[in-house]
Amino acid sequence: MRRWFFAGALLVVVAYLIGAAVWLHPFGIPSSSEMDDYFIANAQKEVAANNVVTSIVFDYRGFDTLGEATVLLAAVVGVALVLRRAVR
Amino acid sequence: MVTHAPVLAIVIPLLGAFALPLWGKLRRELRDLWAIVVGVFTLVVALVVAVKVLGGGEVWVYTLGAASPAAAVVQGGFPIRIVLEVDALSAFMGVIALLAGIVGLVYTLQFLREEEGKTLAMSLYLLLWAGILGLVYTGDLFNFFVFFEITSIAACGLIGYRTWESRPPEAAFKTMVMYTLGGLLVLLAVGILYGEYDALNIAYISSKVTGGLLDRIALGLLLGGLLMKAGAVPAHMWAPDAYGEAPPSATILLVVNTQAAIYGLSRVVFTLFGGVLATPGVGWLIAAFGVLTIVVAALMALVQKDLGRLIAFGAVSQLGYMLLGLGVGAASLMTGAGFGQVALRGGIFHMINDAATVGLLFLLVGVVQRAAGTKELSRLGGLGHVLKAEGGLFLLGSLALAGIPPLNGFASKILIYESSFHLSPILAVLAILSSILLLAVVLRAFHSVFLGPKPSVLHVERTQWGTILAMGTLALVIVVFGLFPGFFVKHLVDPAVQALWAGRADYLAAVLGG
Amino acid sequence: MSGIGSGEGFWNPIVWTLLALGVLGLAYALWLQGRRTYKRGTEQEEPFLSGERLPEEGSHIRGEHLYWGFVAGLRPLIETLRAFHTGFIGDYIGWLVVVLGVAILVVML
Amino acid sequence: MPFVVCMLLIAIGLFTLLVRRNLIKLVIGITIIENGVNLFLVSLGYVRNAVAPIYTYAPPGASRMVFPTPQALTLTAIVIGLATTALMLAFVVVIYRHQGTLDGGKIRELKG
Amino acid sequence: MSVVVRTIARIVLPVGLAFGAYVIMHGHLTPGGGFQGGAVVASLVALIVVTFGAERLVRAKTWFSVVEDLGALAFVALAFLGIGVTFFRNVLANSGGLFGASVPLGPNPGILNSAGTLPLMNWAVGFKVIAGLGAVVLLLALFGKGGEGEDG
Repeated sequence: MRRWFFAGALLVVVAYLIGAAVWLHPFGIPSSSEMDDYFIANAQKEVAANNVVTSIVFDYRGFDTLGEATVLLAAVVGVALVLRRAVR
Repeated sequence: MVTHAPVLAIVIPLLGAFALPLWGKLRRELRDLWAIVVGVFTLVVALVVAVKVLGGGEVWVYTLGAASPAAAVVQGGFPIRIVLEVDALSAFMGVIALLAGIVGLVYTLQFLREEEGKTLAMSLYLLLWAGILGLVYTGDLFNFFVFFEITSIAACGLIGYRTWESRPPEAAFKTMVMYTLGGLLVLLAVGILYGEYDALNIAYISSKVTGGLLDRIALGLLLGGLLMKAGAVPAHMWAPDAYGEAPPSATILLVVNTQAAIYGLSRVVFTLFGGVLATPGVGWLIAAFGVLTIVVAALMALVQKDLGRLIAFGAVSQLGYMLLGLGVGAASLMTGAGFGQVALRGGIFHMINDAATVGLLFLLVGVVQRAAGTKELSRLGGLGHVLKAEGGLFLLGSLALAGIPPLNGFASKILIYESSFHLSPILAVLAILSSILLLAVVLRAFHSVFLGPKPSVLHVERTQWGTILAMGTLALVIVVFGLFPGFFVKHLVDPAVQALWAGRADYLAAVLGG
Repeated sequence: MSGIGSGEGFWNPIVWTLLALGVLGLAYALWLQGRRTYKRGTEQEEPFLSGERLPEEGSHIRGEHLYWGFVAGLRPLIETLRAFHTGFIGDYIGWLVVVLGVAILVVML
Repeated sequence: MPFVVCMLLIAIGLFTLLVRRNLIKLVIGITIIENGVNLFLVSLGYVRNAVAPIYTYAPPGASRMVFPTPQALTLTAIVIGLATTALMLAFVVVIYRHQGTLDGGKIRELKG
Repeated sequence: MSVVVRTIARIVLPVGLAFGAYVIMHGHLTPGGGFQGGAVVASLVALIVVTFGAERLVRAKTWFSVVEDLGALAFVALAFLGIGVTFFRNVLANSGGLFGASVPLGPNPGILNSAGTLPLMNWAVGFKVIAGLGAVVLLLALFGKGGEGEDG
């Protein structure tokens, strides 16, 4: 009974996800591109880096990268905390 | 430095967490001193943000890496960089995070034991604190996801702190699975919105969003992920596990972490999709989940055998009240009915009340566990002979949790009752009945822990001054917020309500200009 | 300063506290009225436990047994809810999917 | 069509989570969902007949470049996924040490 | 592990180290960067664990955690360089000094001394990822072998 409930919900979710995939812009032809056009056109001038992806990762969206480094540090600290010598 | 206050409020605890293990390797006193210094600096910086935003009524925009903090958009009128955007609601959540974070830090400093990995736990604590502050201050969807994951990982590391027992790792694993799934749902929604509008800024997407099929699917995914993190029944089952098994010094921040999810929910419903929600369906959905949460969690709390888990179910029930207030507000947003504002006022005011009340109770659970060596209700009893002040604080917290006047829980609950009665009387009746049930639950906990004959074989430890200080602060908040709700509603809550109810245009204009 | 309006009425804790103190005082006055018939040192002071003798060292109803009747009355509902909290991680995920499905369905309306 | 494949990957991951009981397989299921989402993100930025967004020795004839933002986002998301996986596996190790089983149906000390 | 594996691992280790350093160093010019190069080097830690046993690296664990904290601190410090303007402002780019060379627009061979704080951040993140992933691999490999965990 519970299983059928979950299966039905899963079907609904998957149906909508695939609907979203079909409804999205055709693969390879993005519908809007202003932010990325800006990056491609101006990143080389503003950041002076040839690799646009790196200039986004460390400059335009550097705060995300700080968060990402934080996540990694939190995971390492968490693993060290969980696997530490259990004194007790 | 004042112009950089929003980002400093996030980065200072991060910096503290990065450097804390190094200090711990040198000397433990230096580490504790460092934690205090970091806490004080964060307090000062975030208070600056709160005073300026809540007092001045402006939306504080800080663009990271731009030529000036206010230069959020480039030629063409769209933002490209990550923008921190602090409006009154964010500042209010920042105040809650500050209150809980400072109190929990003072408690942590004395409560945790060295041989149990105190340095690592304190580092994770600061990371969780920074994550919550970032979650409420950010104005960028992907950045929101990143902070969502920071809070998830730091929280789960803290939940699994007591690895020498078998239950905490289990609770931590289950919570981790749920948090990760929720985060992935949020990420998927961010991806869909990015593919549609080629933007990640909340204000910019909000100005573009049309309410088509894709937008609705993204909204549904965001709602699913955030409702899970907000602990809505039936996806709440991780919450009692996590709250019940986590070390009490971290639980107070876990509760605020859950409230940050409710903040995210309100940001999504009122700001991101605030312009296109033509039907009250979303509001009804949140209100229905809220009432379900209230009732189910209160009933489950009635039959718990573990003190931590009992309070944890009480806390989940409190989260339901916030969801109810938010849902009623969202349902009446389109009609513009006045009671929607009252509901939001109640729901938002209840957040800070809940952080104080539930936080106090969890801190007391820690004290009881340390004193008696167990959390099982059947083995506790008679602690009131030894821990008199703690018993009084527990009674105070219990009554506030159940919403007994004149404590703070009542002040916010009455607003929620009255406004939800307008939407549907059933909601209000169920909420009131569950509140009575909660009174029974917490009195049962008080009765079985603190009353009864004096235990003979029990080895009781004294409570340290730091924990007393932390709990006393929360008790003060409970009493003062209960006796003078008008003052705090006017200066803390009402700006946040206005930011949700009518502040969408200001929120967009602060980034996009014009 | 102290009260808050709720759209319908208002709530003022100071006034409420004063009223509560007044009512408590009234109750105390009423209680004083009945004091004359009360005799110290007789069996009137002893708690009455259906005629049972009181244990010497005192007794304590443990937390599990408080509200026993109430819980027993609600047994069908509570047993359903307890069975609902299985503690199985697959069910956690399943209910998350259900919440997600409901959310998407409602949003699509 | 590639978007549909990503969504199917997510569906397979969810299905795995619902029908498998082994904790390691749960972690694998989450990783599958993660990969589906990451693939979805990175495929959002694909542009037909475009080159990688790197100017070092870029082909002189290419006029368009693939969107760089999804690649940056995916990089972040991958590292986050790695961190969560590591932490979950650590918890699995500790749970196994305490309870001696990896069957999710038996690891039910927190119920009711 | 067998002699064959150990011999080949001894050959692969310096090559992998050099490749990782290359990926980190040229992050602002070619595909790659701190995370990718760090992951390359961290996989060498896994190689050592598999080939020579984790016990050899017990003492490296403390160093890994210190290096990780230092890497994270260096990253934040580099972000703080721009606090005169805004946090994360790339003040070194196009400044003419260290890593401050401007690049010609359009396709070009690349100038190593460009992109401001990006190469420095790449190094900070690279060390952080090496130490972080290495620590995770070591902790999981050492668990239950006596030397697990850290005291405090």
